[in-house]
Amino acid sequence: MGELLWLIPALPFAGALLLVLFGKRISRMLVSAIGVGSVGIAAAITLVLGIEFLSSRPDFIRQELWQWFDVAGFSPSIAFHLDALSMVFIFVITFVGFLIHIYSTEYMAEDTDYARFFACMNLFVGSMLMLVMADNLLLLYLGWEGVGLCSYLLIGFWYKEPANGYAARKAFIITRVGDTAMAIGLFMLFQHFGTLHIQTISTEAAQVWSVGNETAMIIALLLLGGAVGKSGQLPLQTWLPDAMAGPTPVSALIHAATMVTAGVYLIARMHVIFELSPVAMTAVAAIGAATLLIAGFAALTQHDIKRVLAYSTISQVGYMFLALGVGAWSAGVFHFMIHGFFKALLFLCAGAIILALHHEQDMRKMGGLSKKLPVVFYTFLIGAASLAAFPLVSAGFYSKDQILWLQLAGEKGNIWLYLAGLLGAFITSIYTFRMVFLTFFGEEKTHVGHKPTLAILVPLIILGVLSFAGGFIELPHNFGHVVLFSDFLSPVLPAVNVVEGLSQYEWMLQLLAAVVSLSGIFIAYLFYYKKPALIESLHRSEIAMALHRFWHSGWGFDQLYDTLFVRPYVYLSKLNKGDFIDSIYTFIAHITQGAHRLFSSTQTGVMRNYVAGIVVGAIMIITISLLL
Amino acid sequence: MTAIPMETGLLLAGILFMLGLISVMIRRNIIFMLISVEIMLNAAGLAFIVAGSHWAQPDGQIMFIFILTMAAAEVSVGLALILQIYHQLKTLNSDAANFMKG
Amino acid sequence: MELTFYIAASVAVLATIMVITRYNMIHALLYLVVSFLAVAVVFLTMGAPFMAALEVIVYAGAIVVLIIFVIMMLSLTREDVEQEKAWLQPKLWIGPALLSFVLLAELVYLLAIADMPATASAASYVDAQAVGLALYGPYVLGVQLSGILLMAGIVGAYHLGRQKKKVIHRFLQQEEAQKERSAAL
Amino acid sequence: MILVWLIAILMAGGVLAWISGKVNRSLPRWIALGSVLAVFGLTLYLWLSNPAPVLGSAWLVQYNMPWIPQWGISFSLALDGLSLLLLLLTFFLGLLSVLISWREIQTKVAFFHLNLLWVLAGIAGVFLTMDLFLFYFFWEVMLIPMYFLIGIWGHENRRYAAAKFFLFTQASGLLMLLAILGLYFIHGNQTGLYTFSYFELLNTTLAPEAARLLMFGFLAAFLVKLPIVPFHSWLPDAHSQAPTAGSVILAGLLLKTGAYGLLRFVLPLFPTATVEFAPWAMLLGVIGILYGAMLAFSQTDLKRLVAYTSVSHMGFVILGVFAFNEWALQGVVMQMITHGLSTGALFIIAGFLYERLHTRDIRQMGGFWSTAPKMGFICLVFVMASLGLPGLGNFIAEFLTLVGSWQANNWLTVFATIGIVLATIYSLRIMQKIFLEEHKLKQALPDLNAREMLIAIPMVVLILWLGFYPQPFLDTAQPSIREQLQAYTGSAPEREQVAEVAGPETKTIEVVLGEKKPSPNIHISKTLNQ
Repeated sequence: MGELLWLIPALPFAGALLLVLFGKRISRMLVSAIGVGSVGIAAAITLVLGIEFLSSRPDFIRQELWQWFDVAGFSPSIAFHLDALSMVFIFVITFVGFLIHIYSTEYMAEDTDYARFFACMNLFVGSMLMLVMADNLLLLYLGWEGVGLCSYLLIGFWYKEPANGYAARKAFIITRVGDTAMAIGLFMLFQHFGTLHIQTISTEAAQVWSVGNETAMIIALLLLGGAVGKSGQLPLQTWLPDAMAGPTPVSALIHAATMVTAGVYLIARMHVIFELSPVAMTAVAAIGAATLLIAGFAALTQHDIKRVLAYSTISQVGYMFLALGVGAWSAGVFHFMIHGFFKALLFLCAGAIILALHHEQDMRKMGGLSKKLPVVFYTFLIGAASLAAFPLVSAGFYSKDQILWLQLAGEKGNIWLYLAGLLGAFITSIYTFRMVFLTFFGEEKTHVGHKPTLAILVPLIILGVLSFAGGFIELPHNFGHVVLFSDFLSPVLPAVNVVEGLSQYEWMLQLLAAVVSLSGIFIAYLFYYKKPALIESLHRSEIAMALHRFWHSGWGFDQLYDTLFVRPYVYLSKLNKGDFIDSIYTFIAHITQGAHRLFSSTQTGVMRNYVAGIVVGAIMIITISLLL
Repeated sequence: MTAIPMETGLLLAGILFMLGLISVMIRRNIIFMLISVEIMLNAAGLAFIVAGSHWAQPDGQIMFIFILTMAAAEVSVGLALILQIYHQLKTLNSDAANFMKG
Repeated sequence: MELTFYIAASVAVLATIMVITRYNMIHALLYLVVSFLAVAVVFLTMGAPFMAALEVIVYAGAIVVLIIFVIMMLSLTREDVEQEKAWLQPKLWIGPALLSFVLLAELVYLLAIADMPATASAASYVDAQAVGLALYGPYVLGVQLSGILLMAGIVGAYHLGRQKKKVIHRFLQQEEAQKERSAAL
Repeated sequence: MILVWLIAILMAGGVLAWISGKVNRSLPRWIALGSVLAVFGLTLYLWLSNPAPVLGSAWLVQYNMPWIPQWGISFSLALDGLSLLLLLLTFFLGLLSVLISWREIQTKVAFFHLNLLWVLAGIAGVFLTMDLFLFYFFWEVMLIPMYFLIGIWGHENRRYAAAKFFLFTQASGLLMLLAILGLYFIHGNQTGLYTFSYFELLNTTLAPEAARLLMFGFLAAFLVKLPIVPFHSWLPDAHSQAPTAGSVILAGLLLKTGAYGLLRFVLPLFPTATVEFAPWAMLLGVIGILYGAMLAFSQTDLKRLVAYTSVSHMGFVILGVFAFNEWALQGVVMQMITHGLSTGALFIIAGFLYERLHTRDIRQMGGFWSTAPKMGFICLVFVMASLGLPGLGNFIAEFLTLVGSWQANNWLTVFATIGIVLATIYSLRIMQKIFLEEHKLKQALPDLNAREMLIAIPMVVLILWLGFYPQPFLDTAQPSIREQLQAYTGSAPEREQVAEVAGPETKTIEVVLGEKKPSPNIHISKTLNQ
């Protein structure tokens, strides 16, 4: 068992390589076969491995391919480490990835750069798998940067539009800022442990450092910096909405299901370090809470359906951070998985709609699509219900409920975090159903062109089922008490310590969450379906419009960073284009030239002057010698 | 044979030299400049003769012979140069030959 | 003898003044001959008869004749005399004269302050024999060098004096070609 | 003897190529190709055959012959792992330089190849020689042909660039000559043995003041060559004006001679003075990283842009050299190799573009991906390499350097790491301006042809190899790096009072290093949390 492990990332890489080398020369069929097939086989292997893993339940499987390098004891390997945590991630990556690949064969069918698209997608899947399977942090960093690269390439996939290129660079650079922090964290880890091997660090850290250690805190915060960048959390969240410039399957795969949750993976993976530092834990939770609120409000005001989903992703990842921040590791990972399903589903549905409406993304120009695109409508509804945590029948309800519950019940949680989460849930259901009502109800505003066929519909249906049923593997203990998921993760991630004596109030909180969710849906119904006049009246209010503009621009973060960093940097570097240090040397050269001109002007070419010069010189010398 | 004071002889050499020098400085005609240089050379030779006669040694006269040789060589080369300059520039104006001015 | 010296000296000075003030080159050269002859007389009074002879032969003879030949080759006209007059403006004299007089004054001062011994002997006559012995004795190297110098002078004069076609340095060739091209256009 | 052959073949090949230009126009190219291939083969053979170390040290091959014995000058060559790697790089890039000039150079072909081969010979000599006089000699040998390469076959402003290059390097080289002579006489006075031999001079004991002055003499030459801000200003001009082969050699090799000099001479000769100077040197390195990156961002001339990225990348070199530990030095060696490849490749791409468009102005480019995807892909690889993407060689280099420098100085390392973000900014700008956006030109840009692919593919393969399995290179360099570090093993850890960020407890972890290869020279006992 485990010999096949290396194939999981290797297959997508091989697919990418093949497509890069031969993509231009082979038929589209073959391109799809390679692109989809490589991920499909990887998914199949994952399934096989998963079944074996579940049946034998080892702590982990390690496979070393070769030693990367070895310098004075710094010897990371190209080695894979499979445990329950990476299993969950691999599962989501390969399966959701596979479905999205299938979907892409139809979505991208008209595109001229078909092969390039699949090459990048395969490369992404490979890198992402590398990230979650890495047994040391350096290899993780490789995957980490690799997905960044793919994200860059895919956001800027339609490269002819400068705005897309801008969004792509923005994404890369902003995540790179976080990566820098993470890299420094790695330097510190290496300095203290002499290795970057994750298991070694995890075991040694707990022995070396006690809780509250300052070094551990700094390392944890630096790693958090990396996670924040990659996961689009405050304060590095601004790249994610712009990243929607890429094709929709990309948004579904990279910017919803997998890459943006890399931060979650990192924190969960390094949970030992985080647990050593309450400050860092609080920071994680606080960032999560702040982000989920800010992104939620921003999502309320977006018109572009993909931007709504992007902000929603930021917000949902915020929930995951919230969970991680209170030590509810498995709850965070659970929400990651469920979110992967329903958010991919929502994006894919959005993609189907966009494709049907001739690349129209503005929700104000949509409407009444429930009749025209029934399958899309129902699957979208499932996804939306899950996102809005519709009580009992949606997977999102269970995952989010668990997080909210642990905010109060977990010993690191507190009431403010809970309230933030609750408010976030309320906003979530408003903007989710605002989307539903605007898109699918009301009158039809744009003609429906392309009707989705099987390649689009099948992934939608599968994801719909998963978004609906995925929640039932982990049910609260007051009904069902299914703990398959957290059990599965328990060898890797410690369970959260629950404060005693609160569990009898759990149903009240669940009820509260249900009410909040339903009332959000009701408000959306009221404002966007039943009485649009209410919106009109809001539009007339100055304050509401100002708030709308503020939220619409994502709380002004873009402008802030623009004035704080981008403009000064660009200004300074443009100012210094000619390199002022060079002018120092030019100045020296000018002095020399000036002296040259001065002295050479004495060479008049008139012989009499030279004679006169000789005479004057003779007089001077004689006079001086006489005077001396 | 009454000796002439050396100062007088040297003064004469000095005056002749000065006259040649003035001429070199004011003339533009390159042949005149050559003539002036000859005057100066002659004056220098005179100074040697005066000094040699003062000490009753042959060395002064030998120096004069060397100066003479040098003057002869100088005049021949100088005149050849003048001819060249005249052919190239069609003038004897020394100021016209100022291609190497800075 | 003293009187001879003073007369010859004044003739030399006057003739030289005439040389440097002439506009006509031939006139100047004639005065120059006079000046050289006067200096030859001075040499005689100084007890150097052989040098006097050389002065007459080489300076007054060979050199001046050479210059005259060149002047003849250049076939100078009245215009050149006019040109010389135009070049030789009176105000030009001031600076050089001033400089030269300063130099002369310094010479006089030096001569005045130097305490020179009286003439070594009355018989300050040095004959050609003594000169010849010294020349081919201690100064033989100088004679050789003079020979080389004369040789160089001859070769140089021959080389320079030849009428050649215009030769342009290779650095200037391109420039020249460009000039021609632009002229052609 | 094989070492002499390396230099002799190149020099003779150069002369032969020059002469053969009279016979046939393309003969010089073939002769140059043949001689570079020959030396590359020889070096490769040396690497693969792995000769046994001589003298029981890091040295693999040695050659010694008296040259001017009266003054203690000998023709002394020696090869260790560091030189071997750099020679490999030299001849590999030399090979590419011959190939890229195949079309580009059409005037004075024979003389071009003479200069090209002599530059390579000079560089090889610099990497091999163990006699300081000879070192200076080769230092000049590589300078003068380079001057011609820039001055004759360069672009529009070539005279200026060539003169600037020459003046900077020559002036700083003369300072080094002074320092060499100073060392020579001090050593002679002390021991009575007047010699330029590197091995003898290593044993010179120097007064601190003298050591400092001599070190600055050496540093002058190497820092200008490297180059380090504020001595970098010759580089953008020289790089942007040189022909492609010249840029490749400049960026790929000539800069490396500076780094090599630091490693080979400055570190072992002046151990105490360098330790004193280290924080300043590292500061200069960091300034270079940030300043170079910032300037690179604003350039519109593609070659100039790449030149400034070199300034930025070379900052890592000096940062690593003055961190005095094996990680950093290995990182530096890797950086030398990978930077040679990646920047060389970027210059080559700039050359390809220039051949097609006759401009280096990136404002006139754009959208070439649609017509030249192969070129775009290769450019993408090297752009990613220059921003330090893991999986490509530059990442290993930068990461090791930073890991090493972190041990020496935390805050400077933090700023150096920020340099990586800036590298991202300028690197992506290259990609964006040239290959993305709308196609601006009327005519389609022809994609790479077979010859150009032949140049590009090996570089891609190499940079990937270096990224995923750099161990052979690291192993080759290791003994000589330990050799250079010998003087520091005692003093370095005390200096590393790095724990500004550490907590209150004191606990010591003995990190056991390299079980397979015990490393006596590097023992690291880090005191945590002081």
